[in-house]
Amino acid sequence: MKKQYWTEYESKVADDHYYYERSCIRQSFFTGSEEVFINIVRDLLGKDIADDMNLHTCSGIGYYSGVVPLDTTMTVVARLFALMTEAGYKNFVPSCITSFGLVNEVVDMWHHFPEKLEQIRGYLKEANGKEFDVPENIAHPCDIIYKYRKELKEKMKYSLTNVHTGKPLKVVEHIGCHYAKIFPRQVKGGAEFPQVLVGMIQEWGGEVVDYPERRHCCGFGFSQYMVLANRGYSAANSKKKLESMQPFKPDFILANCPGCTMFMDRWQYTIAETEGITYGENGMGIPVLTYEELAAILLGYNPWDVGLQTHQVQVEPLLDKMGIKYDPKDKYVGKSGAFLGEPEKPTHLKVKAYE
Amino acid sequence: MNKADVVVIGGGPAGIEAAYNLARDNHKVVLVEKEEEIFGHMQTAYTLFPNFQDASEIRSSLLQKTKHGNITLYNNAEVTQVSRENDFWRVQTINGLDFIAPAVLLASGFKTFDARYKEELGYGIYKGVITSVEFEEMLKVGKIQTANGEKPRRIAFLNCVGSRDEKVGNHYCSRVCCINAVKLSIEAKKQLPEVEAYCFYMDIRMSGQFYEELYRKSQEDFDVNYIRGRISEVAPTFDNRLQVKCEDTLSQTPLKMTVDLLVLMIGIEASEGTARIGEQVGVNGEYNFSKSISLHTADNKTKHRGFFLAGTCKRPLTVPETMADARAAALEIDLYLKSLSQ
Amino acid sequence: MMNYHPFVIPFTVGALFLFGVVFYKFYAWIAALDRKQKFMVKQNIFSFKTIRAIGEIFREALVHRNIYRKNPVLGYMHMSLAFGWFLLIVVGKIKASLYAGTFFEPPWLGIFFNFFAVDGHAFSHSEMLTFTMDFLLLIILSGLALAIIKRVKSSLLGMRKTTKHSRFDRIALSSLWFIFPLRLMAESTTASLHGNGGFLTNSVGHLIPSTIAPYAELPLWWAYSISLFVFFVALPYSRYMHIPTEVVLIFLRNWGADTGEQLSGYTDIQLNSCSRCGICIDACQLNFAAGISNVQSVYFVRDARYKTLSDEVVNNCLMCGRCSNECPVGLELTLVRQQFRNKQEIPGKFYYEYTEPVESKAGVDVIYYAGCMTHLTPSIIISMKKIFEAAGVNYWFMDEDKGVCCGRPLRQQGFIQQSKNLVIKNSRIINSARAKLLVTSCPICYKSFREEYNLNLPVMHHTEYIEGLLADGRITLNASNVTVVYHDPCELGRGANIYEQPRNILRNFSLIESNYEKENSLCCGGSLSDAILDLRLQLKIRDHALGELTKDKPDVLVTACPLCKKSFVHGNKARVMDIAEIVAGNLKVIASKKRPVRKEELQLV
Amino acid sequence: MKDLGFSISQSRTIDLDKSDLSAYRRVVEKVPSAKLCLMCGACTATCTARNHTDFNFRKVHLLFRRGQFEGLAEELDKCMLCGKCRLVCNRGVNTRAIIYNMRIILENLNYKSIK
Repeated sequence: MKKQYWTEYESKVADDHYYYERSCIRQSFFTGSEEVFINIVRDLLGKDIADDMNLHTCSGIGYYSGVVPLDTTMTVVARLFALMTEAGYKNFVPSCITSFGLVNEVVDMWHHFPEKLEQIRGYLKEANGKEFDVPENIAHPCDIIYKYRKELKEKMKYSLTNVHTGKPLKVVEHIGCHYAKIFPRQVKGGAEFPQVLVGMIQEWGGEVVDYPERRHCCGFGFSQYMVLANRGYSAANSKKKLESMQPFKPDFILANCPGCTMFMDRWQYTIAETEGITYGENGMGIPVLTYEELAAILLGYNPWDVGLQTHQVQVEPLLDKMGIKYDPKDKYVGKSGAFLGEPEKPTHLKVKAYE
Repeated sequence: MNKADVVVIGGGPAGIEAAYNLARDNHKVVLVEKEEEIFGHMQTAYTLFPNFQDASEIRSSLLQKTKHGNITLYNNAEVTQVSRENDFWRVQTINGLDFIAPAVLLASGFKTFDARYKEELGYGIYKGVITSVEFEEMLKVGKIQTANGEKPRRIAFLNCVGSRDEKVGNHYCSRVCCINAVKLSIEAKKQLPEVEAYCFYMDIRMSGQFYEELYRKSQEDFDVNYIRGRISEVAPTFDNRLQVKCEDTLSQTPLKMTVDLLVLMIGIEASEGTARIGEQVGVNGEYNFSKSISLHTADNKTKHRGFFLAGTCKRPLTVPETMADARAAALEIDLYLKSLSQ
Repeated sequence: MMNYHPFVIPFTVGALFLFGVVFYKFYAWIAALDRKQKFMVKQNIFSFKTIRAIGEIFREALVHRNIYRKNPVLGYMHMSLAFGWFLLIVVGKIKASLYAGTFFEPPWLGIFFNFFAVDGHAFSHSEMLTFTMDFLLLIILSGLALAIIKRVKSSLLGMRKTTKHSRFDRIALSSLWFIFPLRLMAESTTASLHGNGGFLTNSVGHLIPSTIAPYAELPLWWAYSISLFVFFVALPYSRYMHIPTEVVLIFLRNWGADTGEQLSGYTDIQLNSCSRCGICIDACQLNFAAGISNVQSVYFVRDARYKTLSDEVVNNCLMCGRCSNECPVGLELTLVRQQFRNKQEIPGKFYYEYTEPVESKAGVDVIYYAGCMTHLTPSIIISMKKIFEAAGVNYWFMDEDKGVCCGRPLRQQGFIQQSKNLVIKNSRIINSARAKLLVTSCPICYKSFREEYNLNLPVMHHTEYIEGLLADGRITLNASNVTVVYHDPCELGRGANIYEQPRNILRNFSLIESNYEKENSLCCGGSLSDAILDLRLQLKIRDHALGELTKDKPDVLVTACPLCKKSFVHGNKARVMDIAEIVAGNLKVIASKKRPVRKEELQLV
Repeated sequence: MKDLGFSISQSRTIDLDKSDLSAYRRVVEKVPSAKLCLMCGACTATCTARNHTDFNFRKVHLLFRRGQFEGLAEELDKCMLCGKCRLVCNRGVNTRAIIYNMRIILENLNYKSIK
């Protein structure tokens, strides 16, 4: 049997008492994701997870775009830790992959340069009188889901199976670069064979697609996207990935990073609008899901409560394949029960099959 | 007409090594050498790659071997005619010697390529352009200098001069020049630590044992630079140095550079003796190198009974390969002579 | 009707067809002459040149003096057929006119005279004329016999290769072979019946059994007439079109028509004047040294005429000019081939805008332009520098650092527009220096400077220049016992007629002659003009040439072109030197410090 | 197509699956020695046009071989066909003929035909 080197790398996830740091991108664009995650952890797994109203940005995007200086970044991160300390938690769980990468990087720098930690403690104290402890454990929410994937499976109503053919669904998994590529030894499978999403997909009945550009960046690239002149380069990266996976006919893409989910989803619209190219079946694109959304719909949540209607690439064909029931009329109905209006139709990317 | 058991043609490493091994097996050996001195090209060598063994040690070892009681050495005895007489071979020389023996071993070796054919490289035109043989002689006397007697600041070595060149009719690789350039550049740096050494190559072929390590050592310990590109033009500068031009193919950009010495790593060709005797006997193969009957299984035998080959008369070989081949030839001849006496 | 029989119809129809087609073609070609050619015609039509042309037509188109000089047997063959037939027609016409008593007798009367004039001895000089006719027929038949032998086995006539035929050629040739034997048989049969023949026809007539003769006579005359018909109809479409066309060509050439850069009516006339004798195949080194025998000028001309030219035939040519030199019709084959290589211009495209003109140096007497190739033979450059210094010349080395190509290599591949752009660039540099002389070491550049450039100073190849320096005593040479053979580079010799100058220089050495001197010199194989030939074949051409040139084992093979030098030096046969090198090596000025070159020092391993 | 203020960058990867390799095959048919090139760069180093431009025959030849034609026609226009490169080629490659043929193929230059 082949030796599986990735098993040597292991992520350390605390068993309980998580301090959840929400993600800017995830809560803005994939609105149901974080809500269902807290729900799953609290109600289904029975864990203690803090959802703090006072949270703020980690400044990671600014830092990785090269516009926020290191000391500032560290002080902002220190304030997040101070909030955690004040709330009485020791296990930091950042929802965003960039936050995850950043806090790991900051903590690692403090480990190597303790004088820097002291300096930052001074800055924070000076700024708002707060004090903080460095977290004992930093884990990404996907690690938690991975850890309890078997328990969750027992509660699931659906599986990753095409109900029409009985065959497993083909899933492209995409790991955020800042999740595995900065500190590969701290995540399951390292940078080359990250197992976290693979474990979920395989456990829940799907089949992972191994395509040539599997480890390629989604295209976000921070300043590549932020600067308009460079944006073509950003989109070109997503295009490269999509072109590479297209021949494998994946049923959907699963990502753990909110940025990746966002770009692989939204750039499909951009590519279609500027070049007229669409991917997936019938010109409808390849749906992109976050792991929370996936877990939720498999557990039987109403897809519209999970927020799948906010995706650019429409998910109905995927739901049909999985045999998940949904009411099309509810798609654009708000919590209050009022109709919110339908979004504009793209020029090339189709929103309904066979229309 | 003198009788012998074996006539060995050529007093270089192959000839001497084979003669000695035959002599030890109690065969009467006549060793003929066309020059005043024996050793062939070993005569001019300074050190040997890849272990920098002093060539003079090899020379004294070879000299000792020629002193064996069963060997008669004739100097200044260039072979003019090799012919078959019944079951014997007759070998005549320019100085009137005439031998007859049941076996002849051709160990007439190689010559180096005449760099004047590549006029654009300026050999024979600009004094700073020299051959690897001339550079080796400089190393030997410990005087690396330009024509004006100055210490060179920069030396360039150009591989594949007269090898792998269709224009001069040599399609083959001479095999020893790449590693020799590495050796020469290291020796140059040993004698002149300040000098900058550059090797220009088309491919670097480090096939022998310890060659790759030596190549690495030249980069790691001696700062020798390697540029992948063939120098195609040499021109003088105002201060009598040389400007060489090539394309740095890896950066895809033309490159020019001023050097004090350009050392042409000249290739190996069949020597005149090899070509002439091969023609007379009918064992000439491609490029005038002599041809054995089977490269894999009988590389010392020819299509003529009693006519054997050893060393670089067959193809470019390194010194250890040549010596091993000579011992193999001696064994073949020994078996042959024994089969005759039975 | 008197002097008429239906069998004359095929002949008459054929002849009318022939004249119609030929004159139509002539008209079309002359109309398609370019402006310059038309001007030359108008200028010279009423001049002595016309008379000279008539003389040449007699010499070349009828007597074939040029072919005779090159190959007497072949010459006789052509002469007997062309001149013999011509006289047969002329004498036949005289005879018929005398017989009919009028100059306006029917045209077929002369052709089929013996059939109609059964009382053929009843007019003045008839004996002599009949004898002449038989004699001419005999001459033609002997030529025909040679032609048949040539076709069957060309080597018997001293030719290595003979041309392959097209279909029309074969039809015309077969009918041509039949015409005269049939005429002989027809006349002989009539002679056996009526005794109106001469020494030949009567004698042959006696051999024909009298029982057969009456039945054979008419069929033979019919066959004779039909064979004429076939020949006449096939002629305009076969190689025999060269017979009428050559006449037009000779007139135009004498009037000063120029082949020019672009295709014109004159090109058509040249293409149609080729008799496909195949002499060019024998002259071509691609044939006898490299074994390629499908691209020679004769095939090029044939394919061009029938519009079946392939890329290979146009481009696989050394452009050495040996075939033009040998062509008995005097076709400018290399120039015509060049016309076909020329590419269509791309309107509005400017080439080589990038070349920043080199700053020209003012106040010098001589500009030295080595040429691109010469930079790969640095000993030529060093030698020229020595010679300039020895002669105390104030010179500027124009392309020492940043040369621009002369443009000829582009021109030879047909990139005319591109080539002209380079000419403009270089002209600007050269002319602005206001020097007195331009010297170059490369015959290609030399030819280009002479023919394509409009310069304000004379141009010399270094052979001419060195000869001048020696003649003026500005440099002197030591006497030397070194034996040398001189190789004429194509572009310098046949291309620019520089033959004597190098030989004058080499008088200072022991100059020996090869079998390939001057116009007959060989190409070294390194020609830039052939973009198809691969290295192996190129080396075959070189080895053959080198073998010929070094047959007498000279110490040095001297040439005057960097390309030739580069080709030959790798051939490993002899020491190869440029003429500048051997001169620089033997300069007397330097001799005070250094002794002359000795034989031993020249021996290259 | 919508203008979003930027266009998607083209990939700079040589994708041999999508490259047109037939043009080079046509060159090789005419100049079989093209196959012998071992990319030593001697031609580029000696190039006459090199003194005036960044023309790099070896690179152009290699890109053409890989079916990457973008910008090559303009590059080839820098060559003066002087043939110096052919003289220094160790492998006996008819470099000049390669340029000539590439130029004809890329620019679609045709011969004049007789009327």
